[in-house]
Amino acid sequence: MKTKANSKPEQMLPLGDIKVQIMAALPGAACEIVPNPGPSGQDSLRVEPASVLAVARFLRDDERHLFDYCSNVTGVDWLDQTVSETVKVAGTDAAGQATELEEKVERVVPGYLEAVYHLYSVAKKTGPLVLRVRTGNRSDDVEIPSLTPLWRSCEFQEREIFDLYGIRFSGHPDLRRLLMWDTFEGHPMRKDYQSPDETLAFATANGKEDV
Amino acid sequence: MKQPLILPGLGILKGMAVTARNMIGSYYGRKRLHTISYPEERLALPENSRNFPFLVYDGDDPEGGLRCTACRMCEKECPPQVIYIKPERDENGKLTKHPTVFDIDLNACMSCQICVEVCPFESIKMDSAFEYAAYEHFESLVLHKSDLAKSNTYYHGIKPTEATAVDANLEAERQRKAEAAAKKEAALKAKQAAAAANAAAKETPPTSDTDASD
Amino acid sequence: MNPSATDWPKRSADLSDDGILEISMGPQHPSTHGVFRMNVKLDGETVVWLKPVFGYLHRNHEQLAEKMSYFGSMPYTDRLDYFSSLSNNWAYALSVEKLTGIEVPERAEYLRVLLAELTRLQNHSAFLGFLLGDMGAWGSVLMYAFRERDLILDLFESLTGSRMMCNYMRFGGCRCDLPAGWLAQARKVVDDYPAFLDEMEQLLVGNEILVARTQGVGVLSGADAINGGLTGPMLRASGVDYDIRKVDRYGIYDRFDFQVPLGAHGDTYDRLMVRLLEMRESLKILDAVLREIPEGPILDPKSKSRGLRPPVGEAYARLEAPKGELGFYLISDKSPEPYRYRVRPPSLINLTLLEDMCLGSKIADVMVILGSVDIVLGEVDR
Amino acid sequence: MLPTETHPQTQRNRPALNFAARRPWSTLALLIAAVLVVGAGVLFLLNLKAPGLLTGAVVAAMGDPGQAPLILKAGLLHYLETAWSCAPWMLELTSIFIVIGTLLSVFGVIFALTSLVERKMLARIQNRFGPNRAGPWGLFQPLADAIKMLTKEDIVPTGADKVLHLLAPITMLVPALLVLAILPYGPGMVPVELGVGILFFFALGATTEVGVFMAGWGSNNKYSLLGAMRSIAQMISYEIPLFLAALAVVMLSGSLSPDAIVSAQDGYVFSFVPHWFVFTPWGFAGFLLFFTAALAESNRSPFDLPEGESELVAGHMTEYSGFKYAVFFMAEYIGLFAICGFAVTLFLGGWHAPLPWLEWIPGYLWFFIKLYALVLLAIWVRGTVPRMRGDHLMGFAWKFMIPMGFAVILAAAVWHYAGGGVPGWLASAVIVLMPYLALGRVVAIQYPASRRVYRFSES
Repeated sequence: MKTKANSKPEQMLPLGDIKVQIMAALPGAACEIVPNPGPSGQDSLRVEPASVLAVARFLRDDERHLFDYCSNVTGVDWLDQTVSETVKVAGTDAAGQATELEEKVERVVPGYLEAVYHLYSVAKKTGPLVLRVRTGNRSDDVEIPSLTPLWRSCEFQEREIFDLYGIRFSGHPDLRRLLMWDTFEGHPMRKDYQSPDETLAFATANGKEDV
Repeated sequence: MKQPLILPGLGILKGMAVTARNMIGSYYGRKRLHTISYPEERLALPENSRNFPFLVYDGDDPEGGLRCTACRMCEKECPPQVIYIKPERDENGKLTKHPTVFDIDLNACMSCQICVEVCPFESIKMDSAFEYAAYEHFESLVLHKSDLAKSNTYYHGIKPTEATAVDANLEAERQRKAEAAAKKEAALKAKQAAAAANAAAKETPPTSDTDASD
Repeated sequence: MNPSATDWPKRSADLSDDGILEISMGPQHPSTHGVFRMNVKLDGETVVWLKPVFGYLHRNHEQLAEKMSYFGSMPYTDRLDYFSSLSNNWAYALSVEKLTGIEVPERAEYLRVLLAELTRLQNHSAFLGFLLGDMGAWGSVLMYAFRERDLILDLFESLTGSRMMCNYMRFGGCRCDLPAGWLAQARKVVDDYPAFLDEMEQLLVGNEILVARTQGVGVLSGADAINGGLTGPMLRASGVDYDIRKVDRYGIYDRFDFQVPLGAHGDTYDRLMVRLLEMRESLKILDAVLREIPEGPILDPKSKSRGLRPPVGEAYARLEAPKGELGFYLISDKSPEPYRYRVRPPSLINLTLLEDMCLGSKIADVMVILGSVDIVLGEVDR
Repeated sequence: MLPTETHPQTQRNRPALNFAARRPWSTLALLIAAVLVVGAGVLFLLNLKAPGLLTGAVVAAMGDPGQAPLILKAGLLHYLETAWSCAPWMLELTSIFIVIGTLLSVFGVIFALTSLVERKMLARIQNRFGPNRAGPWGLFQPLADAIKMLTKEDIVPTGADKVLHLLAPITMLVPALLVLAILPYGPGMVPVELGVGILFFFALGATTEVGVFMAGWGSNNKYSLLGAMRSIAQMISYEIPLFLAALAVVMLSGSLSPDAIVSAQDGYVFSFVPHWFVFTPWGFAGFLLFFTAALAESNRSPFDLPEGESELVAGHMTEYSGFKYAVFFMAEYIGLFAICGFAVTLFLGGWHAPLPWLEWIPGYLWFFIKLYALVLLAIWVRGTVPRMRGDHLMGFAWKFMIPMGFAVILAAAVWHYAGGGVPGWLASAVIVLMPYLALGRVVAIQYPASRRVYRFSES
């Protein structure tokens, strides 16, 4: 049982350096690193929808990266979260002086839809670069540019995200529903999706009466 | 340049030689004749094969000997949610460790064997009977406790090694519990003895006060 | 340089004139590998327009997984690509292990490689049978392939309990250990397999009709294949050297020396031959594993399957399934159910370039090209 | 690895096999005994009318098996004339009906048998049993299929042209049956003495295309239309090699009548190699050409493009069910028998025995043995070879088969005028081989089939 000590394939640059190179090459691009708290260590690079096409083209064509293979495109639905945090508020304490007061404030973080691209480089055999693109909110502003013109493999996957999550991909050559029939309303994989009519499903054998 | 001799049709002849070999071979030995005429000849299922779950009962009383204690762990963990348990309550409403109703809906059960893995009391095991064809969905394909309960000897019949292993660790479990009970008892006795001893010690010096302390 | 993907498939004829015959192939069609439909426009016998239609077998597996515990989804992964259930199990276990950082004992790693390679063998044999069935060889090759595949399925049944729905891998190892005599039986199957492969090669490789029907049919260049997201034997048939067992070095694949066959022309014949050669490579790995499998525990005792609550975070793990790169992308928010559970289906993404491959070919070729992509509808529609 | 001991829990529902499947040999013996008893009974009853005549004819037939059918026919006619005093025109009519009756019953039985043998042989090629549940070894399977076909509802699609839809199977079956009339089954046993049997055969062969196209066009379905268009192109382009191969034989034997062709193949060389045309170089090439074209003509395996299952569901027969589908099925098989019968007549020496000391077996048995050998060869090819694609099929016919046909005619001429000696053999062999290799290269260039070597990645 010999472990072949052949050349370890080229390691991908750490995300930080890639971000620096992107900022250098595309001054206008707005992207930030989203750390991944889990042990898998796959941090992701969030890019604003406006500059995602330029960043993606750079990542695909630049000699140092050559991410020529987009393996996986995933839609994620983040609901509105009510975040309660303590915030310093100027107020008068019991003795009448103006002092800092700890106060709990409920703040609603608006939810958004997200498309996550996992890019690989077949030429340099380097690991996944996770690209995240977020929409404005979950209702009207759900438009993000499609990356199918750069990687044909995104075509069906983006259609599936449009079908199940409702993200509209601008620039997608053939944006139709992939799995559902065309006259279907609603986007079933959203967290707040109510399936239309429960009674359609036939009753189960033992009709769930309470214990 | 010397073109290789091309004989159109030669490849097809080689292919026909293969089919001829298979056809003649099928008359000699089962390597090239691997189908069996099912209802009459049957393949012996390997021991690990799993089809639908069944409940194991010890001894010969399907009702009393049932190992299942209606803890409803399998009902919670079953992915297609096909198990339905209604635990028994004695007269003053306290849960007894016995299910009155234990149904498995074979229409949706996919024999994935997760119920066996999560059952802490080794009470549900996978059977290898697969001939459950029936005419109605709910009358005959929803197995009730009486249809599900099968004896431990039957379990030894279809899965000998697994059954002996299960019996072994049940035995070990019983012994451990017995020792634990014995140890607890011994500890209790020791505590009582100690309590009695110091009660006696307190009693001997001040004879006047009564033993209000116990 | 990457071809700019914007030049949409080259349309050969104007679709509006009346010489065009539009027929819909499927979903109920003798050779579309399950409920798969294609709307095809024909100019005479040549294909001028082709749009696949999906969704007939959509069971929203991903939404179910979001309502079920991590452990509860494991049996459902068997139903994705029901021809290689053990690879699906391993991919899911791999991504949960990456999400939670659980270690896998040595013997379990060997068991996983052993079962994954056996799955690849029986999957490629079944592929061979179906492709020849599409070409009209009346099921002879199919029955030979199924004869060998049955021996492997019997191994799976005696180990995992079911032939195709194995539900065998757990997070951190495998469910149960090998029964007595299993290794000897496996050794016998692996030793007899080359005889079947030689028989298949004698039946197929030189056959003029097969050669005429597959060489030059459904050609794909390497660059198009990479850009189209093709993976697995489809990609390697176009000459691209990309096998995830060699790239990611997951499991213990770097301990075995096996080679990766590469095609040169990227047509259906190369896809057939690459899979045949891949089977021989798998046999090499199996031979080594059967010799070196160590004793020891198969499941890390402290790894919990039932009430698993992975830490907040996300993970994407992938492996070389028989059909291509099968990946699982999990996002966890510390609750027992995954927040987002995504399967990267190789069959669906390998179909992206189906229209590019079929344009200009005959209607009989469409069946052969679809056969060479080797799709399973359970995985396409999820 | 096939332990078949039964499993404890599956004792419950174990249906017993029916008697025929359990005891095949005894069932078969019972059947044959029943047939003999019934025949003897009928014979005895008829014999009462004119004692000694019928039994005499049967005994005479037993004596000389070679001419048995003719003796029986003559005996029957004589019996009818004496016992029932029928008028001469009645006798003429009954003799025609006797011949038609025997032909239809013999080929009917062979058709039923072949539909079973095909499924059994294909099954054995594919390592499985094949039908063995209906009767001993599945012998009643054709009966079961017939009943199924007859009881199935006969659906005619709404938009279909009713008349065409009904006529199509008939126009396919009738020519196939007619061709059976001119085949020489035995010495002196040619149902219809046509001086131009070969011409008659090719004239009728052409009508099956009309039947296929009527089916395709009549059933108003896209798939069947595509199937019909394909089959027309295929059948016409394979008619020509068929004709060229037959032409060589007609040229050599100097006559168009099958009987003369069979008698031209009489006698033995070196006392054990028969004079069959197939043992001459041009004859062997001609036979291969004829048989391949025959497969294409009857839509058999490598050329079953019109009803290519994987693409066109069932080609021109998609919209047929029930009795009409059974008629199509029968037409295809009878067509195959007819064309195989013709191959036997032209190249395999009709009813001649292959070896002199085998002459005691009656001629007509030899004819059917050779015919069935070719049918089994067709089934064997069907179990092995994938289907050809449309344009390859056409290219193969026009670019390979027809040039080879001309080469065969040339080789036959050379063989004939060289007097059949060794130089003649060598010359005709060369004339056949050279185009074979050259055309092989032409086909290879046109469809580049490279022997490919596969490299492995170095990592």
